[in-house]
Amino acid sequence: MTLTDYMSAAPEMTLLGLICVVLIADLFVDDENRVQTFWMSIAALAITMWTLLTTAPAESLVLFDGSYVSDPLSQVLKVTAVGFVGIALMYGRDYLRANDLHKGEFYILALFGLLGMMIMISANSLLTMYLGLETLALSLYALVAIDRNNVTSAESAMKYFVLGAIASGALLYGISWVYGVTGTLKFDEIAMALAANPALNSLPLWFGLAFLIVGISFKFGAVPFHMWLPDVYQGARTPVTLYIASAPKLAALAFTLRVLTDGLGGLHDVWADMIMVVAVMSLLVGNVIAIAQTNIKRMLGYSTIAHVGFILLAVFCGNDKGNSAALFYTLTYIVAAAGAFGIVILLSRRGFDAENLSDFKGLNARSPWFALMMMFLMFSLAGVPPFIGFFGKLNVIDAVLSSGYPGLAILMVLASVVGAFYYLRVIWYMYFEQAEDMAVLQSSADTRLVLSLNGLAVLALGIIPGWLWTLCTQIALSMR
Amino acid sequence: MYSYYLTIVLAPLAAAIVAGLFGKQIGRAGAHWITILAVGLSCVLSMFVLKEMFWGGAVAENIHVYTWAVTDGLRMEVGFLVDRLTALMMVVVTFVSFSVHIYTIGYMHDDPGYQRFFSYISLFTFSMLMLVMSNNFLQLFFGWEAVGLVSYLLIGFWYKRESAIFANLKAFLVNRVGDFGFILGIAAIVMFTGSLDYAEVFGQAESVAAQQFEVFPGAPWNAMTVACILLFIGAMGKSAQAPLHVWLPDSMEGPTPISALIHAATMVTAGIFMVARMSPLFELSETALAVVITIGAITAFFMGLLGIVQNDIKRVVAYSTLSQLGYMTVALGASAYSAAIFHLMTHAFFKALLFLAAGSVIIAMHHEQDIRKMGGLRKYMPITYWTALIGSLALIGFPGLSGFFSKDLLIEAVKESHWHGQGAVYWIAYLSVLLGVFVTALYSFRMFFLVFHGKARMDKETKSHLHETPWVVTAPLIMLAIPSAIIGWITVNDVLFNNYFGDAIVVSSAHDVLAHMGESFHGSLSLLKHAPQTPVFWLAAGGVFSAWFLYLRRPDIPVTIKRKLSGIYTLLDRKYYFDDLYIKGFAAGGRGIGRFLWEKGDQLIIDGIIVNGTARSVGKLAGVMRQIQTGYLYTYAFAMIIGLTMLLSWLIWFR
Amino acid sequence: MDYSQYLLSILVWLPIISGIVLLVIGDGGDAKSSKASTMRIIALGMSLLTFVLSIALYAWFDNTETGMQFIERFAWIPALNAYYYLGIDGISAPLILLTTFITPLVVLTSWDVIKVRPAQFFAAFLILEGLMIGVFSALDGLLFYVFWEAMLVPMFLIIGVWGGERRIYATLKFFLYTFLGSVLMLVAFIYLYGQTGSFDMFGWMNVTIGLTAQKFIFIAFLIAFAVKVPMWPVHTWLPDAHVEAPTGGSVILAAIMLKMGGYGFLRLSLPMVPDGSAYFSGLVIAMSLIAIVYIGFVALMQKDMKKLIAYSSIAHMGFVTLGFFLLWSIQSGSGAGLGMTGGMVQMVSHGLISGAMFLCVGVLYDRVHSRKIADYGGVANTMPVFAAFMVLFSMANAGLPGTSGFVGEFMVIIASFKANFWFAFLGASTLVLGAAYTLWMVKRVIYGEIANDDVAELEDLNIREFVVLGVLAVAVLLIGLWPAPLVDMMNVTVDQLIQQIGHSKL
Amino acid sequence: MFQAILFYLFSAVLMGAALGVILSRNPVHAVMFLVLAFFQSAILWILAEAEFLGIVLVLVYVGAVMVLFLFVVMMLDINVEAVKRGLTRYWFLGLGFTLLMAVEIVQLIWLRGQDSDIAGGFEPYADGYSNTKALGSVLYTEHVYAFEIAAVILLLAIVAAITLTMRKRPGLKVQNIAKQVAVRAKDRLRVVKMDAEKRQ
Amino acid sequence: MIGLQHYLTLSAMLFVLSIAGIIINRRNLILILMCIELMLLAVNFNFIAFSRHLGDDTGQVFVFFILTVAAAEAAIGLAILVVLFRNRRSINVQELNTMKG
Repeated sequence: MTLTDYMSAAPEMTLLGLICVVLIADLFVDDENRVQTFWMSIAALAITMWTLLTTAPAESLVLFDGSYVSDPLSQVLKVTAVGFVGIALMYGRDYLRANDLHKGEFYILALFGLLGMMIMISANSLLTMYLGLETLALSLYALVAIDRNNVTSAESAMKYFVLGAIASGALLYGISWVYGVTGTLKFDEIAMALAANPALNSLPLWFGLAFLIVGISFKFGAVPFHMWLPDVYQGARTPVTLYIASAPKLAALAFTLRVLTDGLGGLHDVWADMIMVVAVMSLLVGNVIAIAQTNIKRMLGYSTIAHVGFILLAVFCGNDKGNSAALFYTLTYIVAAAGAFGIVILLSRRGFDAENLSDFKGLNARSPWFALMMMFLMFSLAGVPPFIGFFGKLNVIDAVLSSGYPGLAILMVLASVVGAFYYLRVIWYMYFEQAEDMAVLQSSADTRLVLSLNGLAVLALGIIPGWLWTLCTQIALSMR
Repeated sequence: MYSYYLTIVLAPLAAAIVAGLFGKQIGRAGAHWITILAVGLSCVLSMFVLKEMFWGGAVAENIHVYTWAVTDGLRMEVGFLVDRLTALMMVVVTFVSFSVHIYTIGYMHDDPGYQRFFSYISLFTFSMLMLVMSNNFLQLFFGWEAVGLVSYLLIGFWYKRESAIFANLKAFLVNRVGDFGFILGIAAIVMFTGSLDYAEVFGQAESVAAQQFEVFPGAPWNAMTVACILLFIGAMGKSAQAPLHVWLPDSMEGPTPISALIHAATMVTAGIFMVARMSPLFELSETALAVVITIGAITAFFMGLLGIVQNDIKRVVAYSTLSQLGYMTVALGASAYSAAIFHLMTHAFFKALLFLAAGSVIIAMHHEQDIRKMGGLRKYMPITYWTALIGSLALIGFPGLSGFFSKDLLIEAVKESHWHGQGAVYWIAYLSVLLGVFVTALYSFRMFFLVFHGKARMDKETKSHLHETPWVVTAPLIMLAIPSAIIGWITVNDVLFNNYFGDAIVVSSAHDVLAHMGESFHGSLSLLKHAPQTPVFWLAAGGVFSAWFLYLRRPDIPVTIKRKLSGIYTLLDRKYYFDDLYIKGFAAGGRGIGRFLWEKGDQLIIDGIIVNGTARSVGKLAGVMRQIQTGYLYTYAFAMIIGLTMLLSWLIWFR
Repeated sequence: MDYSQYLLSILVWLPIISGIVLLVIGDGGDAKSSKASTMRIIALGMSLLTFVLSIALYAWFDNTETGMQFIERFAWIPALNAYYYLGIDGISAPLILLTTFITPLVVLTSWDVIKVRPAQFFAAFLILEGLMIGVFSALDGLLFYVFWEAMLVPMFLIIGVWGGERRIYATLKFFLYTFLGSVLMLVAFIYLYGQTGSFDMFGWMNVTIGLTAQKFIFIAFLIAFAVKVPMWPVHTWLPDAHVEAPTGGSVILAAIMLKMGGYGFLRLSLPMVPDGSAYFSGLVIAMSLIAIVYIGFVALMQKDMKKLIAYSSIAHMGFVTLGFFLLWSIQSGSGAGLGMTGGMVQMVSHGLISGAMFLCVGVLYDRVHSRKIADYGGVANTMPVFAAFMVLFSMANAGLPGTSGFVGEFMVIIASFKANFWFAFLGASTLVLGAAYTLWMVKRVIYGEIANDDVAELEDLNIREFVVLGVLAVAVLLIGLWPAPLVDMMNVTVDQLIQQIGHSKL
Repeated sequence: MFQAILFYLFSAVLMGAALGVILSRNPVHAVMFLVLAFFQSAILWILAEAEFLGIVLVLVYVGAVMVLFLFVVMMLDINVEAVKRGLTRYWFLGLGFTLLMAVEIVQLIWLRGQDSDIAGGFEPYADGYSNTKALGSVLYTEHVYAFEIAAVILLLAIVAAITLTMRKRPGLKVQNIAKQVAVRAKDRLRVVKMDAEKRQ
Repeated sequence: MIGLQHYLTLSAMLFVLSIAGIIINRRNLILILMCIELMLLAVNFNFIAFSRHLGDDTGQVFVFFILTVAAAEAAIGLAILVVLFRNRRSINVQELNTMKG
């Protein structure tokens, strides 16, 4: 163990240190000035980001006796995660302030969650992965329940907690089998063991794999392990939902790729079938049930399930193209998802959550600009060009087709047609209906700016998606 | 000559545009002056062209004006083919049109749509000239449809009248049925010859006739027969041959001048002209000729019968027109194209005359058209009376008048056309035209006597105002009466027997009845002398006598006949139920099909079941599937366990 | 420096950027404000400028060139081997001209009719115009698809925001129908991309594809384009969309957006999967003929003028697809080119005529606020000038020679006779049916006694409406009387295309 | 053999205790059953020569976690009688699926597992081997990263638990540290200048 | 000889029992939390058995961490439970369905 080990893990350590600083500093901030905690958190994120960018290793590094890996994939995912946590805090600030929820704990927990994500992203062993996952999950449970006086929050937190615990139980059970069969927890060693001894590729390991897939599916919210997701999206306060809906998907993706590709890549033909079933069910269930929703958060929850279907179908391919597509899709998806929840927050005010679809009625009359932004985001989610969501779908379909599954490709596009309906419904409410209340949107200028940039980003990225595409391809190639 | 032709065609067009677009600016007088001058110019130039053709030794010209489009090797052009047939038609068209223009000044004097009317009839003149002067099928079709359009506009000229706008729609649609066949015929021509140009098509006629074509798989027909029958369907529409005749009587809803111009003299003869023009093609298909002659014969006789029971002055003339068109068609079918054209020409004059006379009467009667309410007009309207008499006599073929020559020789030609065999076709044709003479005389003079003779049956008010119509009305009557009377005498020899048409009309030697007749033809005078020896003369005379006896001497007899033969009378009165068939059968049937397809096909099956049904099913599915999300924690856990168990089961048992 | 090099890009982006400017500046939510009228003037000016530039396009267009002209090619997404690749030939050029010609008219039509958020309305139209030109000029599959889909967005809003009573149903139906069609096309595109490694359409044309794959690709294309055309039986979105759209929307929809389908057949289906097209040509012809006859009957029974015209659009577009797919039915000799050119001419002409018909209905609707035939009667009494236009366009709609409506139908009927007598027979039935439904409507709306007080109070066309209809009337007559300039543009390309289709790709 | 008897005995008790946990109606009883289960487990682990973990289980789990459970049960004071019959409507289905899963896992272990090397007993440790020492030696070296994360998780748990459960009771008087720190002299002391009053 | 298979079987049965407990229980949430503890216990059995079988200490280290995390998890779970109870005055699983569909 050398100093370079620690240096390379500097982002995590920096973040942890800063969390402690914020935690203590927050004690000296009173409720009226809580915004200082916000700025401190943002500063912490900025410093973490700076550390990330400056200490980026030139090549893949495996540290801490194989517990930690730093590679291009982790670098990109971490940068994105830090950025989106920042955006989530930004969007949530005004809402929290207006609803008497502006507590330092929110920021602390959010930062802890980020730390968990970063640990997951950089995990090179199942142990680290598990610990990172728990760090993230525990932060999320607490965040969901953070509004202590809110019945639905508590209820959804409870559901989330119990199901999450079951999932991690199943995951652990699976890990134990993988460990038992291969004798190691580290992904690279697992892969080597499999390569060295093909006899390991047998039922006991598959069993472990099945349990791992339960864990992965749960984290992503894939059918039939998705049941928590709509309730949590709906029950949590909107900034928390935004938080859950964005950055943790990156961690889930890292989890998936590390386990399935890095570790158990040799079992592709076993897990591919399982992933495919789960993904196809997610596509169908997510898109269909979303149609029946009236609560926009819940609707976006189901839409997330559908998008997860796409991501998993990309993973299903199990090749560079598929991994690249999964990465691309996830990155682009969370841009749109964060923006969409940002608009939901923007529409809310004290004592009023713009949770129902009908709250979007006549938004074009109230704020043409943000109606336009929301339209961009919805079309991006629906996969209509020139918005970036289209290229995500294009990438996945390309991967699936080149793997030789035209039927799946057709199923995907048909599902996205069904999905288009509920996104269109949001636009329909915004543009085609009369406003029911004409309250002026309240939010600070900086939030508006970021939100606008977010909305424009889905368009700008859609017009020039090339660099991101190249980036994802390179990362996928570097994963071997 | 090229600039002459262009002027002839474009002058009426220019006038029409000016009168139509700037009618308000140039005023009523401006409108009629400009159009009359333009059409007059065309008329004079046309006569000049005819003169050059006839006496000046001008040869037929095939002139390219501009290329409409060229694609895929098919040249579509606009051009003129001016030969003797064309020249004759041009004169007929422009002359009648000119007369009608003048007449219109009087007839439409009080109408608010005065300028519009002049614009339309000038436009019509242009269209008709384009039709007759065309050197290719495309332009022919253009003119064909353009005259149809103007006819549509003019029948519905008084667009407030429900009956008028019904009639114009009907006219257009029935014509379209004919055009349906016509355009298929053109398509067939293009398919077989690869060209639209007359000269090229005719040049390849022989090779086409040698081809077979399967309309129904497994039943090869002669290609020429197919093409000719399809083309003739077009002629049936335009020239109102049964069963596509139903529009013509209704078209009398339009102002009388256009009844004269369009629905008697020119447009309706377009079909006759077209078949004559296509004689190089028709000659090669006896089947097609048999069809033509049969259709013509049926029209000639049965439409004439309807004239007897009509009471509307214009409708009587209209049915007479139908019948005469039938005559011309029969002549075409008998390969006596020249006879058909000759009859077309004479008919144009005397039928226009009759219509204008009828119009004159209508003006005098303050737009009363029922002949039962007229009578004794002779003394009030002498000019109208005498001109109408000339027209009627010409129509029935009174020896010496133009109709005599054309009709007598036409019937003679049919009689001679033995190459149709001694079968049904020949006898239907011959008997129809022969008996038709009697019928023609009967209805013509029934109308004539009822209008001009006997006692006046109109109300006092009208009677007190009766007087001769102004000179703008009577002048055209006189203008037309002159050729009606003498044109036959002058031209019969040249047109029919002296190979006047030259190459314009091609008749195969086996069919050439006129040539056969020409051997025994010794001039107009001798024909006149032999007139009383023909059945035609006596049939006509019998018709006139019957009319005199039945309607002037014993008006009670027709009433009795009507009662005794109520079945036949009803049949005639309802026009053989053709209107019912079309309106209640085809039109209502079409609407029924439309409603069925719309309501059951589009709304129920496609939209209801497939489109909205899918949407509804997905919605329902969503409703059902969301039930799974019960909200209960143990259900959620259960779902996870089911998923896990399924994965395990699949691994252990199915993999 | 040859400026024509960037002409296509200018044509695509000028309207889009103008639209964005309009959107950003906005009208302050008040249609009567001076800001709103400035926006109108900008919209008109920009669309006119685009039109003027497109005339330059016409002027510089070389009728004898067999390949693409005005080519622009820049790397766009290198990772995907996708290019910003524009170019036109004789198939796309007339349609671009049609687009630039119609748009100013639409702007003019909607001048003060749109009371709600006019800036957004005009912005949507300008953006739509740019995207449509983009579709017609894109030579890169991905770029094509992006333009193709993006086009749905403004149209979705135009119908949904400014439409009629059931606009939401209509616009959702429109969007989902067309979206469904195009996503399948996307799958086909990606498949082709997988085969060639690029989105270059010429690469797609030259790559070898097995018959089974060709069949699937053709089906995918067919669904996409048939929905757009629309062909029976996927046509039911059109009447709804047309009826509910504002007049301008109906015009654009009928005049240009429907042409996308036909254009797609020519640009993609036929050259890329010739064997698949050959295999299914009978099906397409059957669908086209059903469209012509079936829809003709359905149109007869419509009670709503816009619906009637919408159905007549479907029937007329049946000629387009009929003409395109005759190629394999024609046993010998020429004729395929005639059918194809005829289909193309029919597209342009239908764009003018149906656009004009919708404008006519719009003129009435603006005054009476009803599209029901039964609410009118005797309009000619109070609006003689309008009646003249309406009759003219109706005649053109019925395919009267001398109007543009005739040209394409004539060519297609002649070509289809070469293929099969019964094709021509069923096709030509439009002569009767088309006249029947159009003129019956004219009879009930235009002619007759003044039917009610609304009609009695009608005012005749104002100058703006007169100009719009007049310009269209001139265009309709011009093409009808002298289609040679239009046809000459297409000839070389069509010949080239038929050669291309002639090569089997198996 | 003796080991086997012990194993089966303790296992049986463990299973019984587990059944007791999921079936007992009173939560306090359930906690007690759970404690029993943990004890049995600890014994079984020690039987497998994992002494350190056996001890930790008793200390950490029984000593801390179970007490926490009991504490919460008591605190919430749930009315046991109010809780109705404790099975879901489709309990048999749930049971069926879990049974199926059990069968599958056992089938894997006993039947399909025969051919792999998982059959057979444990290798006994060498003499002088200290389980605790062995674990201790890797915990801070090889697994230091994980160890740090575990620390973070504990910190997180503290923060989270406090965030969720600590609430200000009305009427509870506490010092506001932030306010006290932020106080300034001028907030406490007000210098009032007054004009001299005139003598009356 | 008592060995891997026996421990694994025991673990499997514990695991399945805990799952059954979660699914069929509709009484109160505390029981569910306890079932989760049981489940983790089962996992621990697995790890220890494998660790012993492989002669590799990593498995036991993992158990160590699982115990730590489980404690933290229990703390947070109970905290949420308390919050829920304060709001609802009930921890009945049956009443926990305000969000569904």
